[in-house]
Amino acid sequence: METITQQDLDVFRAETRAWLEANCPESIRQTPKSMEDVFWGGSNPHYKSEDQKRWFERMRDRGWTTPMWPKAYGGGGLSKQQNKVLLEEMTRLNCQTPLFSFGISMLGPALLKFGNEAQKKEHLTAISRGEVWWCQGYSEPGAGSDLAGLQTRAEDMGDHYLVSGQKVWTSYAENADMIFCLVRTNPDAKKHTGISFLLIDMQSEGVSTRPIRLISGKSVFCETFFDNVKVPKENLVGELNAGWSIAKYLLTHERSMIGGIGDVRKEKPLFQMAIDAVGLDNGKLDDPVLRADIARWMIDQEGLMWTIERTTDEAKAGQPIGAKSSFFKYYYTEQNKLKYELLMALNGTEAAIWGDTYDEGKLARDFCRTKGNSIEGGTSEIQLNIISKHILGLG
Amino acid sequence: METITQQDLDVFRAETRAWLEANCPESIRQTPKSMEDVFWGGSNPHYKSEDQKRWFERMRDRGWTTPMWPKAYGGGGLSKQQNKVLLEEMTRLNCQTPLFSFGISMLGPALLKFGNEAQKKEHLTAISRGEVWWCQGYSEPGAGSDLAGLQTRAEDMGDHYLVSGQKVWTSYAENADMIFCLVRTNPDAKKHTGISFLLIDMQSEGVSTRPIRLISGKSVFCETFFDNVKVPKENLVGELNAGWSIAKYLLTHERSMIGGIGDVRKEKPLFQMAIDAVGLDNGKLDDPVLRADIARWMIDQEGLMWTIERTTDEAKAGQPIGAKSSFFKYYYTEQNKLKYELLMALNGTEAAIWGDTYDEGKLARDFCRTKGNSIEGGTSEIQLNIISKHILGLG
Amino acid sequence: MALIINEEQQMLKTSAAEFLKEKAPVAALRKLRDEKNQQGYDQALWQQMAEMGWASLVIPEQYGGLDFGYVGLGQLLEEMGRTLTASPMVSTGLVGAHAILLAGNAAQKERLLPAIGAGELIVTLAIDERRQHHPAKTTMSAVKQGNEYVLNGKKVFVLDGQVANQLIVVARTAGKAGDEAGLTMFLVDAQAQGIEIGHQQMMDSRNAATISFENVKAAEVLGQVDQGFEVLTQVLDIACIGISAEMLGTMCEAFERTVKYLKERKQFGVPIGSFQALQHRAALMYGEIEICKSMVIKALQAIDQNNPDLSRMASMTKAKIGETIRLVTNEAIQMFGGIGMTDDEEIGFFMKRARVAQVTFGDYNYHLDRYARLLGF
Amino acid sequence: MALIINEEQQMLKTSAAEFLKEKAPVAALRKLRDEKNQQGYDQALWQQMAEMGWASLVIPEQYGGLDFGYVGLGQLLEEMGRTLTASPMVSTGLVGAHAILLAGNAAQKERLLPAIGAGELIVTLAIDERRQHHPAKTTMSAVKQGNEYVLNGKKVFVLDGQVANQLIVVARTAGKAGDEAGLTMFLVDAQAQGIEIGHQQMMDSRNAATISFENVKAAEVLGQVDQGFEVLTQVLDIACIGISAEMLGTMCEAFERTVKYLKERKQFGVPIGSFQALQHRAALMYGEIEICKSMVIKALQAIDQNNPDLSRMASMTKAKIGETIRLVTNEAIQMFGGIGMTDDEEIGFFMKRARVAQVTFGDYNYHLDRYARLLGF
Repeated sequence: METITQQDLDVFRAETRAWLEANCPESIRQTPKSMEDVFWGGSNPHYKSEDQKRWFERMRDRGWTTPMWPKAYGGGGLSKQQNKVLLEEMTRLNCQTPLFSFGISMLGPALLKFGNEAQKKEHLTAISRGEVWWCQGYSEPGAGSDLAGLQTRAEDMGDHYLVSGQKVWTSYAENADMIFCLVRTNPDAKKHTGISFLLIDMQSEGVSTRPIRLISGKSVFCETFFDNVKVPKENLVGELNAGWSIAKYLLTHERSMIGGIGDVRKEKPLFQMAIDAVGLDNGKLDDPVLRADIARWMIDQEGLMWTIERTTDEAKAGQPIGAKSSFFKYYYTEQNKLKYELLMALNGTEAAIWGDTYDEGKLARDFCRTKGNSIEGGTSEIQLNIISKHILGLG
Repeated sequence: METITQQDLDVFRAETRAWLEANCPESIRQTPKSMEDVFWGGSNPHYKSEDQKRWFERMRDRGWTTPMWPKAYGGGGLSKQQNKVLLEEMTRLNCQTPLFSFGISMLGPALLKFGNEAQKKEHLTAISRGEVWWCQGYSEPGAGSDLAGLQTRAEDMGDHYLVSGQKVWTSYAENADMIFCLVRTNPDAKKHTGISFLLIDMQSEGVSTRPIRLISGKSVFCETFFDNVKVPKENLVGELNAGWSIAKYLLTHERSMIGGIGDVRKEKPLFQMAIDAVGLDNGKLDDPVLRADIARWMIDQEGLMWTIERTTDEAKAGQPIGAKSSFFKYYYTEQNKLKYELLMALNGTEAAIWGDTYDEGKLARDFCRTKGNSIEGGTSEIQLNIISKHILGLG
Repeated sequence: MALIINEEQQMLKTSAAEFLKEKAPVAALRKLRDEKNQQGYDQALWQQMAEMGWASLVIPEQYGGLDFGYVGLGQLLEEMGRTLTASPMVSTGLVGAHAILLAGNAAQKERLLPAIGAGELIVTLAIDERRQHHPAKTTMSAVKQGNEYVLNGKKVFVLDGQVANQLIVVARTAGKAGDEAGLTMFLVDAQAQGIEIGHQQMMDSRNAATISFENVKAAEVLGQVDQGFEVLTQVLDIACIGISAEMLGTMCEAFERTVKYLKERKQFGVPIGSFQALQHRAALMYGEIEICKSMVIKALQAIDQNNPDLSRMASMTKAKIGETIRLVTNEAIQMFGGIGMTDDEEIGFFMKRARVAQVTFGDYNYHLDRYARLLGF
Repeated sequence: MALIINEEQQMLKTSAAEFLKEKAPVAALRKLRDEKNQQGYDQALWQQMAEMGWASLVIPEQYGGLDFGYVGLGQLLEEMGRTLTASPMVSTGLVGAHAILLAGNAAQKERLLPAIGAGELIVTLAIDERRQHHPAKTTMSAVKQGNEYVLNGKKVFVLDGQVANQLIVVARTAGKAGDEAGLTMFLVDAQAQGIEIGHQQMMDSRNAATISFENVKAAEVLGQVDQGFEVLTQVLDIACIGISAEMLGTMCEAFERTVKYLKERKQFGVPIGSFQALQHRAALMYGEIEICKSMVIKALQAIDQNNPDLSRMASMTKAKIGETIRLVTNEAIQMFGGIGMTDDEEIGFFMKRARVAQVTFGDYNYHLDRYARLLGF
């Protein structure tokens, strides 16, 4: 890779800034309210607005839906430094991400590392261009934390694989065109060594989905069933029976995303919400127990943010992060659950209202939803196991 | 056993009451301040007062140092009901226990169940008469929670056993005449099956002791060392290699004692101590966080006492107690530790004073001592294991 | 008094458990919810319960009741807690009936108690005015006009308020918010002019109402004018203990289902209940539940015995039960894992019921504070 | 500013660690204790530390100091926390020096700071008057008489008070207990007429004194009369952060020793660190300690940067560190088991030091309250 001078970067920044200012529609310059408001792509694309469509197409045409991917695969071919500049300039204008997809965040990195040339050409390009909506098929009802205990089988039928089994927690499977899956290709091998990474067309005969209703209400999660589904052999990514290493690569990727991102929405600090709900008495929150609980939470939360900052600085200085992402995943999700416990307490009987729609009972439903934070993406117990084993060396 | 009529019992009560009133000296009618103030017996008896001596001798002569033991072994031969009457009448006058010893509370029950006639005759009688001070040799430095992992060996030398090894936490070993020990008699058997229960004279050649200083300061605990100590064969209790069942019997006995007794000293309720230390502000404790902590503690404490009461009532009604004593041991000791955490917080910098003597730094030292509550007599972890396995059936 | 239930109470408990398991399991609550039943409970079932005497269990015989005592009622509530049975048992059988029993005059008792016992009348207490329960802070005004009072204000979280026939409204006839004196209870017809009832489905799939009062004429005082606080306190103490019994049943059932799941669910080739970290957490819950059981029976006995310490016992029980049910239902979801997050699995219903029960008649912090206040610190 | 230490700071940290490990390990503290050393620390060692510049690390160069910054000082304190080194570093190097630096006039600084830096002068703050730290509640009276003030009252928990040369006494020249205004700092010779010093050995084997003042004449004001509170707050904020750094070292060392023990100690044929319940508890501690590390470096940087939010950061840091060191040292004893209860094993020293440090300059509840107060809730 050629080195880029600071001067080049400055030029790039100026050009990018000018282009964004000219091409990013006004209505796109704000944080989306929810994941429903972002553009997901797919064969049956759904735009929230003309501006959203326009913005997506303009960015797509520059390869900036996937700025760092090679141009040959529809990417922008930017260097790390250029990408940083692009992100900074987008943040400056508060531009929305033009295309959000698991293809970009999860399958793409896997294909770039493990895919063959044909797969890269076909799938990465389609992902960059937002033409295919991908979903993920890892979890299974019987497996849970023991991901490698999966039972969905893919049998080698000579010219194709025959897949049967069930996946669960396949987000947006109802909308998806394709699914990337872990399947068992050697039932006799030890459990980690008989797994392969397979791409499956959701339109194939024998694939069906069922939405999952959560304790918080409707969700994006589905169950996905495979009943003797034929899958072309070229849809195998990486070596046969070597899918576990791809899965591990992606899981680490996912965990650091979950742990690191923090809450994107800007909201009032918790103590301010508490004052609004409970009021002050002589300058102090009119519930001394909640006051202490909230102070405790805020101290821990700020401490967590500083720890993310410190770890980032340490990483920059060359200290390995190691399994610390497990700690962030653990602490962030436990804090989020606790925050909702406190919000429930602050809002008393009002917080117990459920109503008919999600918005009517938003707090209660959000609260219920947070209970899944310490389960999805690796349970809290799994994170503690990892910390204990890989950081503390206990085992 | 012959049945006793209510009328008989009433007569017994009247006689007992009269006798106690006539024979229990005034100075003995109060709760002893500490374990230092009670009479422990032994070959070199130490009486706190003439009254204490008189009281002990009178009770001993009636066999009432061990009221329920057979008269043939120096006991009082009382039935369960009569013993209850005696205890009630002693409580009525607040009479002190005339003789306190591990011989009575621990070795005695073991000998009554597992000892042969000669052993009963010799040792029970001496215990009843307060002539021998017994200590207990179970724990070893290498064993800890894994009691059965003990290494002290007793080798069969034909006419005697030769004992070598080390015991730890042998309370009052410095004062003791005899020790009852668990020793390994078959090093090749599985660990629970090669253990025997042996009685050893502390005056034997090769026995030495070293007092243990705790983090709280001086203690009654010792280490006891055995260096090729000859022990007569008749000092084996029960079958060779069957000592573990005796140990288990005694451990259950001990655990229910520790869990059940509660704090014998009458002291102010915690909230009153808190008021004394911190003061009230507008009728509420002048530290709202401590106020909540103390309320929480008191609620749990009263709940614990009620649970002991309920369990006793259930036992009377024929419901088995099972492993519940593990719960009491766990909860009681954790509560006691927490109480001292709260007392430390209440007393701030004053609580950090250590001084030169135990009394000067009593709170700080008592606090340190409570940390051992969840370790001695089976750690909290062991109790949770037992609850989980034997009550919940997890394993 | 021994802390165990007697044979009669055990019989009631056993038969109630069987009846509820068959007629009102969690599936029945799910059905009510999915059908968007606005009544919030099964009227025919409530009728059956009334016929079995459940609604009149502690009502004296002279008013057609069974006079069975509170320890007995507690067993019933505990079993209803196990099955999450929705019914007016709390709103009417526990609270409404008690307010009338303790504060009503002979005529009121004769008129209302038999009808409640027969399952024909729903009488509920309208007390809370904001998110936090705090009776002394009541502001709803009742102004005397001739022989009547005129009520103005708003009540929230009125249990079964959407179907109640009679409301027991706590209003201020004197004093200011925060004063214990000056509160009066009124018996008001739910259909009265000026009353507007807003129905709300709660998290636990039961129902409550927001009720606004605009110049509502109330002629019937329950108890003494300005002196309502003391009897209200008794009613609420009994209510707290009763709902604690229900919550005990809910937490026991949730815990037992969790332990069962720990034994069945396999991960890494072994039951997850063989993992020591989960074992210890389960053992800790076991202990807390044991404490709760003792508190509930002790508190129920205290009602039967007219224990002067009832308020303190009610508050400590409600506080402890509230924290423990929070722990147990949270841990239940976590230990069930992904399955526990789905609506298909019933365990989530227990957490949701727990959350509503926790804030009913005062939450943890309220009762912790009240407990300390009653002891004078 | 990146949340990492630079090379210079790392060098200081490393060399300090080596020095302390050799010269002042836990065994040295045990020796001081067993010899009933009334000074409370090793004078020769303190002299050596001073020669290395430790006592003057943050003192400006014009007063003979190194002006090395607070992040650097924090590294030193952290290492001293690891070895539990007893020295006047906190009483004099951290608090005494700062009070003079921030409040003193040029003459006072020139007179005192070089002497402190040289290890020749012990200057300690006499502030607490009762069990709980609360500067605004100071009642000790200072009444003006001519050019002097007359001090009457009692101070407790004066660190190294038994050997101090100079006392910085906080007294009330106006207002009443609870007022922030009206406090003044005085520089008083420890030998002055009317002063009685009672030596006390503390739980951590360090020393503090109870000092009573009876008509003690004080001529030298440090800072402004009646206006002492503001600068005192700065001094105490720095003190809290400094002692937090020391506590961080103590908790890290205690934790590392515990993890080591978990790996070595065998029960039931396996290392106890293979038991999942202990693993999870260790993992939780690891996380809390990570949070503490971030807070300490952030707070140290905040001093160097004159961050206006310093008070809030000081309080949150002292609060969090206090709770975490409690957790870590309690768990350490429990995980060491019986061995941990013996005085022969060093781990107990860490718990004892933790307890004293926790209450120094305000305990958890004080700082939690102050944190909320500073945010306005």
